[in-house]
Amino acid sequence: MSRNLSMFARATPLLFGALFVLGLVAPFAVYPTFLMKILCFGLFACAFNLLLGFAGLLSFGHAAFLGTAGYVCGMLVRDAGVTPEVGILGGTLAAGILGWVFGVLAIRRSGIYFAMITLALAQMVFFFALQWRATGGEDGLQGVPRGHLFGVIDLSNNLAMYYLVFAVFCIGFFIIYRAIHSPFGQILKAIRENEPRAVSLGYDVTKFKLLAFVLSAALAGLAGATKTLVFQLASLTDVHWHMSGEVVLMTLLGGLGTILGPLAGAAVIVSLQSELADKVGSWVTVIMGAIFVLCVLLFRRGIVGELQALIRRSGVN
Amino acid sequence: MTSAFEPHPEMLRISDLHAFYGESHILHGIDLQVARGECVTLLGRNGSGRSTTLKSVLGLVGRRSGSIMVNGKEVVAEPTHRMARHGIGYVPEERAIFSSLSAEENLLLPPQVSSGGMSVDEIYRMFPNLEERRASPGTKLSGGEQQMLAMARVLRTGARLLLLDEITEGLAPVIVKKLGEVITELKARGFTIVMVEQNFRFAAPLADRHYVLEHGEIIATIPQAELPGRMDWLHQTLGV
Amino acid sequence: MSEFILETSGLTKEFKGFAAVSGVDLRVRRGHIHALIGPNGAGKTTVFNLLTKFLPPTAGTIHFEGRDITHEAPAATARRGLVRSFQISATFPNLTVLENVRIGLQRKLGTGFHFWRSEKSLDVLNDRAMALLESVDLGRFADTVTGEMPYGRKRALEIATTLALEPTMMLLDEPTQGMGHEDIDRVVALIRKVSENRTILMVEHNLSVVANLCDRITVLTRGSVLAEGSYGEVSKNPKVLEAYVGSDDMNDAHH
Amino acid sequence: QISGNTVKIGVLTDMSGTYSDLAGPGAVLATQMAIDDFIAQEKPTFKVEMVSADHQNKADIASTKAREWFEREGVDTATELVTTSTALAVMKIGKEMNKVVLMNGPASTPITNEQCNDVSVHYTYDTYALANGTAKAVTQQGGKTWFFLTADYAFGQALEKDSSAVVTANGGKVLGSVRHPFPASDFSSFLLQAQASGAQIIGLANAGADTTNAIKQAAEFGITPKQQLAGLLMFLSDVHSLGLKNSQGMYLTTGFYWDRDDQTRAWSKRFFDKQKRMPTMVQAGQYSSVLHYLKAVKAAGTDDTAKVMAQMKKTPINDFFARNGQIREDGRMIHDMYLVQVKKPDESKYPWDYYHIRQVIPAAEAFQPLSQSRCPLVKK
Amino acid sequence: MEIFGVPSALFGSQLLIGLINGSFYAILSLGLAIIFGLLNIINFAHGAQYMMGAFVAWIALAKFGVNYWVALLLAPILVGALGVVLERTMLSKLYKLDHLYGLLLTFGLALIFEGVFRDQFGISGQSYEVPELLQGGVNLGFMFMPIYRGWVVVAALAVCFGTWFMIEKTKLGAYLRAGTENPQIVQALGINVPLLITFTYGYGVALAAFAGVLAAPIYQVSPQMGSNLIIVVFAVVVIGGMGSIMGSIVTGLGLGLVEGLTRVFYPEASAVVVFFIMVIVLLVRPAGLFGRAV
Ligand SMILES: Nc1ncnc2c1ncn2[C@@H]1O[C@H](COP(=O)(O)OP(=O)(O)OP(=O)(O)O)[C@@H](O)[C@H]1O
Ligand SMILES: Nc1ncnc2c1ncn2[C@@H]1O[C@H](COP(=O)(O)OP(=O)(O)OP(=O)(O)O)[C@@H](O)[C@H]1O
Ligand SMILES: [Mg+2]
Ligand SMILES: [Mg+2]
Repeated sequence: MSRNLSMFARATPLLFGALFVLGLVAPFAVYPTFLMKILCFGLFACAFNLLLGFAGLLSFGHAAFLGTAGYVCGMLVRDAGVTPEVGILGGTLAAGILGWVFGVLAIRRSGIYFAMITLALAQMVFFFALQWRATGGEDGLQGVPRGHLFGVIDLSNNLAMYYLVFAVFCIGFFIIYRAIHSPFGQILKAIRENEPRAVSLGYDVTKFKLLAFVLSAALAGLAGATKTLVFQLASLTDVHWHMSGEVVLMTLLGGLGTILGPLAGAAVIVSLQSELADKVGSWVTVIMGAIFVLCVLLFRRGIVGELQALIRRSGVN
Repeated sequence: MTSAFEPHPEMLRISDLHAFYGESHILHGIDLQVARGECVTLLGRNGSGRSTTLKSVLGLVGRRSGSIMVNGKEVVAEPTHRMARHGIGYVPEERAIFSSLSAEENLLLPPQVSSGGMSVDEIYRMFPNLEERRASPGTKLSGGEQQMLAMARVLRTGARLLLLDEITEGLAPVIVKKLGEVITELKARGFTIVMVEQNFRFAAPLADRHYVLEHGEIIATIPQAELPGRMDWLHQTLGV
Repeated sequence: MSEFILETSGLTKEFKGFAAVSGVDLRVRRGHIHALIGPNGAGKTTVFNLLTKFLPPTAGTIHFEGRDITHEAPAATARRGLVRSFQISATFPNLTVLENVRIGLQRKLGTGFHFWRSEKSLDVLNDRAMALLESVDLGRFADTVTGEMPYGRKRALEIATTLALEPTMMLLDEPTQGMGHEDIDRVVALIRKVSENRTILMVEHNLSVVANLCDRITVLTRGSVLAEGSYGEVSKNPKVLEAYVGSDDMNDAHH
Repeated sequence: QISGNTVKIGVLTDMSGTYSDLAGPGAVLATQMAIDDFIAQEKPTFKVEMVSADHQNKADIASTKAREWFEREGVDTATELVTTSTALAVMKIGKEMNKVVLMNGPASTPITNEQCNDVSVHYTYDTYALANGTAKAVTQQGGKTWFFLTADYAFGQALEKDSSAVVTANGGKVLGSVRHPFPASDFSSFLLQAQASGAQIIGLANAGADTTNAIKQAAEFGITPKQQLAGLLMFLSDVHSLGLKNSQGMYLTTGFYWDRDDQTRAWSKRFFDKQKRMPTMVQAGQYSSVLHYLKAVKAAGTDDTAKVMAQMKKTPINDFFARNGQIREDGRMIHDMYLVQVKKPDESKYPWDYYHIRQVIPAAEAFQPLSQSRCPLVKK
Repeated sequence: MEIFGVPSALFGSQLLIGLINGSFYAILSLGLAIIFGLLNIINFAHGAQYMMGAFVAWIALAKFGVNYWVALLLAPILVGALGVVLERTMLSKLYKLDHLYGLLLTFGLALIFEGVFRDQFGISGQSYEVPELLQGGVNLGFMFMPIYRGWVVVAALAVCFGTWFMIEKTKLGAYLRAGTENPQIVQALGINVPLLITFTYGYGVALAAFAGVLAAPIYQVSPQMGSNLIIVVFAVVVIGGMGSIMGSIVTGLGLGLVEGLTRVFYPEASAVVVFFIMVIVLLVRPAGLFGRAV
């Protein structure tokens, strides 16, 4: 078992390297906008997974961070005329601050209570986004220019945009990876396993959870802000609670608590949505619902989780 | 359920009992018989499978196979909640007092399965602490009080076969002594008792027979009469 | 430095009018192993909860190392060096034994919030962690996943983790509960070992353990102190014998 | 001249969400009918194909899909596009890729104002036409005092603001308004406030389920028929689901009613046979717009966007759907609109017999005049 | 007369309407609280089940001519039976796992139900008439009160307090509460816990369906009628203290009132007022108004 694990550990850098190269060449084979969407949602799901998979906190309001960052970035770039990287940073920061507010209110409870509270807070954000004129309400914040990165690189070129998104994803992913495998990550794990014990060892548990929450929110914001640039719009769908549900689905489908699972889940869901869009008409939600049910009942480990288990089993035999 | 003309003096017979938690195989073929009115103990080290034996009788393990006869009836295929109807009372090792119920509600919770259980008054006389704390939420009782409550709970139902898991755990000596008296009295009234005990000094004088478990198997059966002669061996295997 | 490391005065806790602890003046001498015994429901666990701030007292004060800690947060008290163990064993089941101890050691490193730092930065703690594990005889289990270990060893691990905090004083609630005799002996030896240059306050029903280990004993009944003294003194006190042992020979109460 | 000798029409609509009854599958069907009729009548030398997709009311899905269609699948025009957010997103893509965008479902006026461009046509209706048509006609017919029940977001507020202006301009008076959250299900509080105002007309500046629930509850609380309701954005599908009992007597404006004349009836019957519902104005408009587009392609002999747009704008539209139709430079297709009143249950003689047509609003008056347009393409 | 600048008649009627809406919140949150209490599952499908209750009533009337009163019984039974099937076949597989899986499963189920009904009945919904017996209204002086709404309050209160009594004051309730904590041991004490759990889920779902039938004559019967409502009801349950029976009833009614008042004084905020109150309550009492500290 432990030898297998170390085999995993040795294979990991190889795997990441391969994926990285794949990411570099992918836009020449697959439609870049589609890839960018996968990367944005992938990052969103990874950020979410940091919280659920590694800190054991189910937030049912993560759309609030995705959407808020999207709006903030959109307004900054379109109305304040800043460069895209400033827009992205601004959106991320806004999401982080919002995450801190949510966190302070919700962190005191855990499990289902936590989920409900985050859901309700996100609802407030939704109403705000709906009513505030600057967000364009139902019409959405439209016509966000992609602008010039650092004032130099023209992002209206889809390929340039793609590499920006890819870079953002890699940075976000690296931060998450690092956070999981850091002293902070260790304590997070300990808290998840036995919270009273962690308290008795002198750790201020709420602060650790709060930091995890803020990190996750900010990274979700990073995804949201980038997404706004990609699609040149921010709309209510990104703050709606369906989006919060969707990210849970992506994570669950890909493999909760696995490092690459959320990306895989996002890829599958985004592809399904775009494929199904042409074919099944009104059955989209039913199919999404069915995937949810199947995941929960049969494939709780998710795609990546099941794969890992498979490799492990074949390794043992 | 238990009439005086019942043709089976044997209250509990377990044969070739295997039990599993998920993948792990915990009991490897347990055989034991307990006649009506007897008291036996299961001895063994931590993790030897004593609690699991009791739990398997009730069907609280992942999976079990073999045969369990209660009062001459095969019950191995029956669901847990039916076991109480066969007159089995169980005091679990983790006590399982309910926090959303008051102490008294906890006491009154299990359905009466036959007449002959103790009355609430009798129980309060036996454990005055409980009477004093009767309105308190169950889990707000102290560790020992919860232990008393768990014991009292089955005495009220009229169950004739008692499976008791570490009932002296965490109790002050004064209460342990009282429990010893209670067990003696129960035996006299014809109750059948299977005990799991760490506290050998408590169990030794009460039991008619001791089963010694190791790794999910019975490695020795020691009737009370042979006990003095086997003390050294016990000491060695169990560190008693 | 006062000779008493921990002092309470008039410590009281009421639950809806029921006084679980009333007016307890407890003084624990530095370096002692001090036992808190008493019949069930006497208020021992409640006293522990008060000392470690898991419950706020209704009245009274707690001084630890001369400082008033009555209104401190639990984690702050723990950082001061007053650390408890739980009645049920408290480990991190999916971490390895070594990692468990490291969680305890990590706090002093002060990098708890450093999410940008590599895990490898924790390796500096490994030697110290191994040493702690050796001290409780767990060295060869360092890479075992904790959940798979037997009860007695988990208990030992818990103590090792607690020691990692270098507590000046440890509170142990029924440390031998649910253990076979072999494990009890192991834990008794362990407690004796770790009691060197620290203070221990323990709740225990197993009187042979108490007799064996403790320098001083406080007997609680109904929330108040009934008697205090060495084992020899307390075991002859007729009030104690009546309230706690239920017979006139303390030895009856040994397991 | 026509790329791949195929004209490909993309229908991007809400197949399953809130707007699927008024657009959705019916719009896809209408498109197919238009294509079939075009091929049968005009015998074109090029092929015509249709693709459709469900944008799930999500602007990002709509924009990805549209981009992919234009870039990879040779789609020449994206059509329908219910909900303004998806429409605006796709308009941007259309402009960028130089493809025609034909909008029937979306309602907001920015489409032909601030956000207008030269590749887009807003075909069937907009909030100005509906709200102002209703407000004006009702006020002129004697409904002088108004109270608005407004969905509290940009869209509802715009509806309220525009209609209030019209009411005042026509000698009416707005007694007040109440903003309700969106979406809401219980309107009784708001309706009581409307009732307390004593206004003759309660204007519903909301849409969809909000409107239907408000209407139903107005009947329940005995507010109608003492006070009249005016729906500022309502469709045949809403009236159908409400039933005449609840909606009788209401005023609303529509761009199309199936039972208006023989031509409309003939087409609608064909639609009904397949869809089991009568067409809404969006679905009828979808047919009309696609047909108009295809004819323009044939006439221009090319699918080049600028030429087709020019051809479409140049050709007046007169079919069963549109009377006096014409596409203006801001992309607005103007045509006659109709003020209708919902029949009482006993006036309804057969299924889907729902409306009295009370007034024809001429094309020139029905829509926002070019002189007020904020579209940069409009030369003043 | 005016109260804070609002005519007192309007004020009174808004209070009454608040109470009526509160009745819906109360029944729905009660069902959620019961299910949460015993199964430890946040039943995300509750809104869909409420919607299904309304649709059963509509279908019964439109397709089979079955009237309102029969539907009031029939819908809870049918939808409750579906709940029983779901519990047996799906939810029961999850009890050993983290409770969050229950939330996720029911979330998926809600999507499926909504999708299927949308496909079958379209999005705009259907109208259901007020039953003849309850048509019309009475003039209370300060407002015209539809008789039907009065009936809703009476029916809802009766059901809520009946349920409360059953759970807090009967032996069955004690089993339920104990089963919530440690089903295995309750089982060992001789109580058929799986049956109890199934029954409870069925009952909770039946409550939702009951509310759905009550709602059918008031709101458009549409596939989405439950999904927005349910989020508010979640907030109600959180404010009341999850799993607290009395808490959910009282909070449901109370929040209905508060919401009603907000609609008069600051209507724009009436959609968020519940969430806002939730945040305040959680700051002051993290366990909710009636919740036990966790
Ligand atoms: N729920 C469970 N899942 C998996 N394994 C279990 C479970 N409960 C007990 N075991 C394992 O079964 C074995 C026997 O346990 P059991 O509780 O019967 O021991 P015991 O003799 O009663 O000891 P103790 O003194 O610890 O109560 C142990 O190895 C234990 O680890
Ligand atoms: N949170 C609480 N609410 C109400 N009563 C409580 C609470 N905690 C403890 N009590 C009561 O206070 C008394 C003292 O309890 P405590 O747990 O301190 O006893 P203890 O001395 O540890 O007993 P044991 O040896 O049985 O563990 C008991 O009677 C108990 O019922
Ligand atoms: Mg045991
Ligand atoms: Mg205690």
